[in-house]
Amino acid sequence: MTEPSSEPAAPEQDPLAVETELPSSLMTVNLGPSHPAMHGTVRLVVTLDGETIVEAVPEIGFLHRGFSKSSEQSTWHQVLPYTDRLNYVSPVLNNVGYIMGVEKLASVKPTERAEYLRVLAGEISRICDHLTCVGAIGLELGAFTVFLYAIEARELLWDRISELCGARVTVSWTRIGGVATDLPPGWEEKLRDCLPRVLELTDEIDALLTRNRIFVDRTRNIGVISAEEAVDWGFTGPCLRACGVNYDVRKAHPYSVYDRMDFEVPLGSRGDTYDRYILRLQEIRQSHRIVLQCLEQLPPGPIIIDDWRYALPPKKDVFTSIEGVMAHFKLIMEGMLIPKGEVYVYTEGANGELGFHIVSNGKGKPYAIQVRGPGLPILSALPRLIKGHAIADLIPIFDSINMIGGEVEQ
Amino acid sequence: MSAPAKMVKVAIDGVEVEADARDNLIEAARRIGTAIPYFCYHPRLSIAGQCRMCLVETSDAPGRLVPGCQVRVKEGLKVVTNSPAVKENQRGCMEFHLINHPVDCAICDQSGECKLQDYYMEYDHQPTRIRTYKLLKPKREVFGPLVVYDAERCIMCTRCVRFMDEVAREPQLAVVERGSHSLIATFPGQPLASKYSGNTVDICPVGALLNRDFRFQSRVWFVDQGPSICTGCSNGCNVYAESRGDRIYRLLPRRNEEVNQVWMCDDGRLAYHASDEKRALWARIGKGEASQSVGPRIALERAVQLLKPLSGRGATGSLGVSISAQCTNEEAAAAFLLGGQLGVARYFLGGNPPGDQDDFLIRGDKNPNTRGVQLAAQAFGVKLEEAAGLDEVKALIGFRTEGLPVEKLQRLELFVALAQNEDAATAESEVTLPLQSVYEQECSLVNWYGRLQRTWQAVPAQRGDSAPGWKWAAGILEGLGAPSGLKSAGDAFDAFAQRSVHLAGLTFAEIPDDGYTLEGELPSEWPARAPRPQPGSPSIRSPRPDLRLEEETSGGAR
Amino acid sequence: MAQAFIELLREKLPDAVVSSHAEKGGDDVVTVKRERLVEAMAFLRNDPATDFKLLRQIAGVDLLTYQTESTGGASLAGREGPAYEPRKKSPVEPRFQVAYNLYSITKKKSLRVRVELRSEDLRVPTVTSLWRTADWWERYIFDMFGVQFEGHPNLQRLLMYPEFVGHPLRKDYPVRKRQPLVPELDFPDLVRGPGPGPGGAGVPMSQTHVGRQNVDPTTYD
Amino acid sequence: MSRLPILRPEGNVPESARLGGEENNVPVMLSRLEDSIGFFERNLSNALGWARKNSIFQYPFVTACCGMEYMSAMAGRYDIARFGAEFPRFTPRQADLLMIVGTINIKQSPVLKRVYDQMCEPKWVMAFGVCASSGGFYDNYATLQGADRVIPVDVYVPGCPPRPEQVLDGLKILQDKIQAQRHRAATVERSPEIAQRDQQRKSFLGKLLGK
Repeated sequence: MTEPSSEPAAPEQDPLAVETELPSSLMTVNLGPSHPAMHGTVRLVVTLDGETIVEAVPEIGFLHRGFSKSSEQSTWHQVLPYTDRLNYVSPVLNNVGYIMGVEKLASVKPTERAEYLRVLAGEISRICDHLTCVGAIGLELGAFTVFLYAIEARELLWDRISELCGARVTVSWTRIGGVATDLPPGWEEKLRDCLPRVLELTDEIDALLTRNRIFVDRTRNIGVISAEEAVDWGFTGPCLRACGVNYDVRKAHPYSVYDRMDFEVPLGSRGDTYDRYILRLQEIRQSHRIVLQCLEQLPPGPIIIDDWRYALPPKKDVFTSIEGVMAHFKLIMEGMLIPKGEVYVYTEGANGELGFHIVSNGKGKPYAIQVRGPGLPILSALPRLIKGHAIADLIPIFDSINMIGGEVEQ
Repeated sequence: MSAPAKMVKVAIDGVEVEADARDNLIEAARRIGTAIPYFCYHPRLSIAGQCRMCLVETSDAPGRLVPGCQVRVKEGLKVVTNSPAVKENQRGCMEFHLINHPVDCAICDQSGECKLQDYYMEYDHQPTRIRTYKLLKPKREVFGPLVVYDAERCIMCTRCVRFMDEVAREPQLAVVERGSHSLIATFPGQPLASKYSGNTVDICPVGALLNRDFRFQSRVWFVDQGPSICTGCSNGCNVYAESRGDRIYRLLPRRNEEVNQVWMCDDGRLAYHASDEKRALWARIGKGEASQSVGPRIALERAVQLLKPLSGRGATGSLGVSISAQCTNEEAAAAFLLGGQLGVARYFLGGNPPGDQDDFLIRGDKNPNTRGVQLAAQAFGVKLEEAAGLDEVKALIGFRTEGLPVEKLQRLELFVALAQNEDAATAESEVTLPLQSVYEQECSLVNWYGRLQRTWQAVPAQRGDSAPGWKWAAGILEGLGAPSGLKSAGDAFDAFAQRSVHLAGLTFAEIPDDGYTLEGELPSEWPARAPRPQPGSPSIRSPRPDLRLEEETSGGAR
Repeated sequence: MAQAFIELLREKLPDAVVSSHAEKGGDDVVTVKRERLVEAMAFLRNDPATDFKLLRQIAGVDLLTYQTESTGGASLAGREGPAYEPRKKSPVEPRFQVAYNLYSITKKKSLRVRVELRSEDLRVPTVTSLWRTADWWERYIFDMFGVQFEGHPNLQRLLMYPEFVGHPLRKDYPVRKRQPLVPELDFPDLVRGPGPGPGGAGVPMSQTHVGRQNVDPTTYD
Repeated sequence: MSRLPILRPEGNVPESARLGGEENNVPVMLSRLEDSIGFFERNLSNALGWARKNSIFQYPFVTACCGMEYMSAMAGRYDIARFGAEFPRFTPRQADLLMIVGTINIKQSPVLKRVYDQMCEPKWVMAFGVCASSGGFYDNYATLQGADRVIPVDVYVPGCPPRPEQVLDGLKILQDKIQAQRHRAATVERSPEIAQRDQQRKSFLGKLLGK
């Protein structure tokens, strides 16, 4: 990963600080759940010694909307919209993660084209997610331009996503054994047209922030966590790799067609806010590479398996034959009868390892389903990350771990 | 059933099963949870072997498939239910069954509980290979008052024909025509008028026979099933009430070998209408034009205010309590408690007028709990009178208003009604407190031969101000300054059971799900075909078991 | 697969392992005794041969209705019932399972450690001393299932509010049983169904789009 | 189909909502005097409405997925600033419009209520997305079935999440609503003193106009 040339020194004692010990008492400040300086809906009870954070107690649950309980009331496919809204910045990745679990239970292998399409859309989503995170860091450190650039790049990709999946954000696009829709005509060219623009915008963000003195000072050596500690806290994804631990599910356990993709896993060294930021920029570029490779390798063929126990029959059969209407009817009203079993399936979400713990009792609805949102362990370490820093540093740290309420609070 | 079962060992898919020698292969496989699919087989009907869906391989006939419904188990038999040949037969059977099946799922009431759908998904799940037109047959043939027939959907399993022959013993259905043109029909001029015709709809595995009462009312997956007891007559058939919101959509028989097996009568199927229509919904005071809904609290206060001055006068016979035989045990117990507090000396038994009776499930007494109310009266030591005695009282509390003579009510100075339905009697009441139906509350009932059965809250939704009768009575008692301590149906039942010799030592929670028969109540005469509790069965409970135990231990040698 | 690690665990703590099996799709599951959980987990985490340094998730499963639940299909077949035995099934015991999904970054292996709990005794020793991340996951399981983690430094609800009564992910908690914190306006609504009034809580899914119960029919024209 | 009665405890209804319906109740025939009074008042009201609708300060109460589309609506391409909703104020005391962006669950509802109560009149509320409007498909133990069970809502924007165009449309609808409502210096339920003062002014104006 690139190192900025202006290497800031480690924080040292200010020699001019003559009187560091002022008689003072600790102050407790309540940040959130709706606070001007916070995004998301976390409540932080911060104990301050002057400007320095002595202790912070996060309280979450302000976006808990019963993902597990609602999913248990829904058929296997009806769970998909709920997964969209876990990490709502990169819904396709959630869709893929969940549906892989169901396919694992049902021993179904999706078609090859569907696998490529999943990787393709998933990586686009990852780019969107990282762009949003980077934009938000910029925004909340005062760089509104960065935010506008990031959102513009995201808009370009969301246009492609909505052409492909039918929705900008909540796509519910995967299906058991495949995906819902194929590439629309001319989509590839459109994507090839807009990708350079996205990269260009990413480069501009890079140019605006990476060597920006203010930005570097605000992020370098802020919120440092060591590799061992990060693992202990359950970090995964960019936050873990920023500490130098090489764990990326796409490389460690290549699922889908990631084993055919040529990409690198960027690694940080310090585990601070700056590394987490720069790692995301790097990952945008790597994801861009994967997207291009997917486009090149995309094989022809069906986008969904032809097994009426799991995949909906074509509409023509539904309208004209009793077999089709029965299959359609049972799949919609009762759901796919997924064999009994219990799986933990894990994929690389945008913020880290996205896990689904799914239990099936052989019926049309999941018996139990719980999600490992990558953000939850990371957020639980927030007190550890911000301890000892100034309260103003809370914001970049909080942004850099990219807490997404949907996946953390389910 | 009475003779001890002879057990044999068979191997089904390599798993050893100990099965009753009278079992066929389907039942033997069911013991270990292996499903052999079938359409035409029914455990309570004769074997037809029509559908060919249950063909399996056995060691007795290598290389051939034998029908699992027809072949009995025998010692050492090896059965294979998942070989390629069996699977291929099942797939082929499904394909044949679906050749002429119309594309009806979207408008068919059966869809959602249709065996064709279930089995298609499990055993076939292939596209159609038929490229020709489907055979057209009569649709919407009205067979009788409750049943409508669609010949296109029929797979000719003949369950309905066999049921009418063997169980209902009114052979009103037959198979006519041949081959793919065959269909079920009634005889000319003879509709399917049996009182048990609704059961053919239940046992029909597909959507060919449909209940006209339920037809197009609701999709089956939108209704919630709750266990309950039919209130149509004193037989107390076990039912499932299927409801959505506060409305019941249909009643279906629930299995109870000693009451109704798995059947019920058509009148019972329609019995829920009484709890759906013309309900007394809101607690109100005043009668006629002056009546107004005031909510439960004020209505209760009013009732207390009216009854308090009378509490001393009960003994003189001017205040009476009327208890309908539609009341649950708990309501009856609460009524007697209330009467006792008010010093009431005269109690009247009301209820629906008697009706038809047969030798199977239909009883002439059209009230679900006559025996229960009588037992409660016995327990509380009071005498129940006929409604004729109403002339002599000046004030009356009515626990359910069925069968109360209106002209006598009009004479009364005060009438307080606890009523489920609006009728002529509630029009005369000064205070009307709405009651929940049996389907909406936890309660217990005693049927005509003394079987104590409990219900659950099968329809959970709250309807108006309605509440169980014991709750209203407890409210009045509290207002009178004599708190009864009735907090739940269980409390009310216990108040009854403690006083009754038949129920002594029993609590509400201990009533088994399929009920007890109180032995002392068993009548000597019995209808010819009606299911009967087996002597010595654990579901028979004798009065005062502790006493009986003593007798047996001391005089066991005799 | 991670069978080798289970064997290691068996060798090291032979009396801690209750059973082990491989799920479909390659998940290895080992069920350990509750009393020996911390010991077994410490071995799995700290021994260089196993090295499960990452605790991914703690999941809970409530098996209350695992066998008896019906989704509506084949209900007809159920009604007929087998000829010889009553249909009612006894509740499942042990009712609760707590599953620890572990991962070894160095060995690239996953393992699920499971503890089974009977409904009358929902206590599990905490593993917060081994993994810091267990803190919130255990709070989550406590919140959702009511499992008591003994020795947890701060066992409070994670997602629900302290006023909440019950544990929502238990199968016997009604899906729509809401416990409002602010008095809600309960107005008749054709689309959304009833508010939190009587009968509004715990109404089945089928009712949500009907919405006419508890509403005086005369309020509509 | 006739209107559904939406029952609200009177104390909970903002001035804007109470006033909104009055427009329809103005009698068609006006006497000259009343007409003249209405003229000033109406023009003043229109001017105030114009000013208010074009300078909506929003408070984005962002909780969930809809926040992503809120970002889009705010950023360069859709640019909600074009319609006068220039910049989000992250404190309720400076905001006119409370945008409830995302699911409100029961734990959050006291917070939402307090934020609403902290806003100064005149204030408007937009339910952004289905969850805020009706709870959406989160019909379970955790979720409030629409923000309007706790606070009154002026505009509902459907969509899960709504596209930015829909948000802009919702904003335009709100602007129309603001424009159409009657703005006054005092509340409708006037205190007796104010009512008396108004009466005096009326008679004074009557004298002035020679009557």
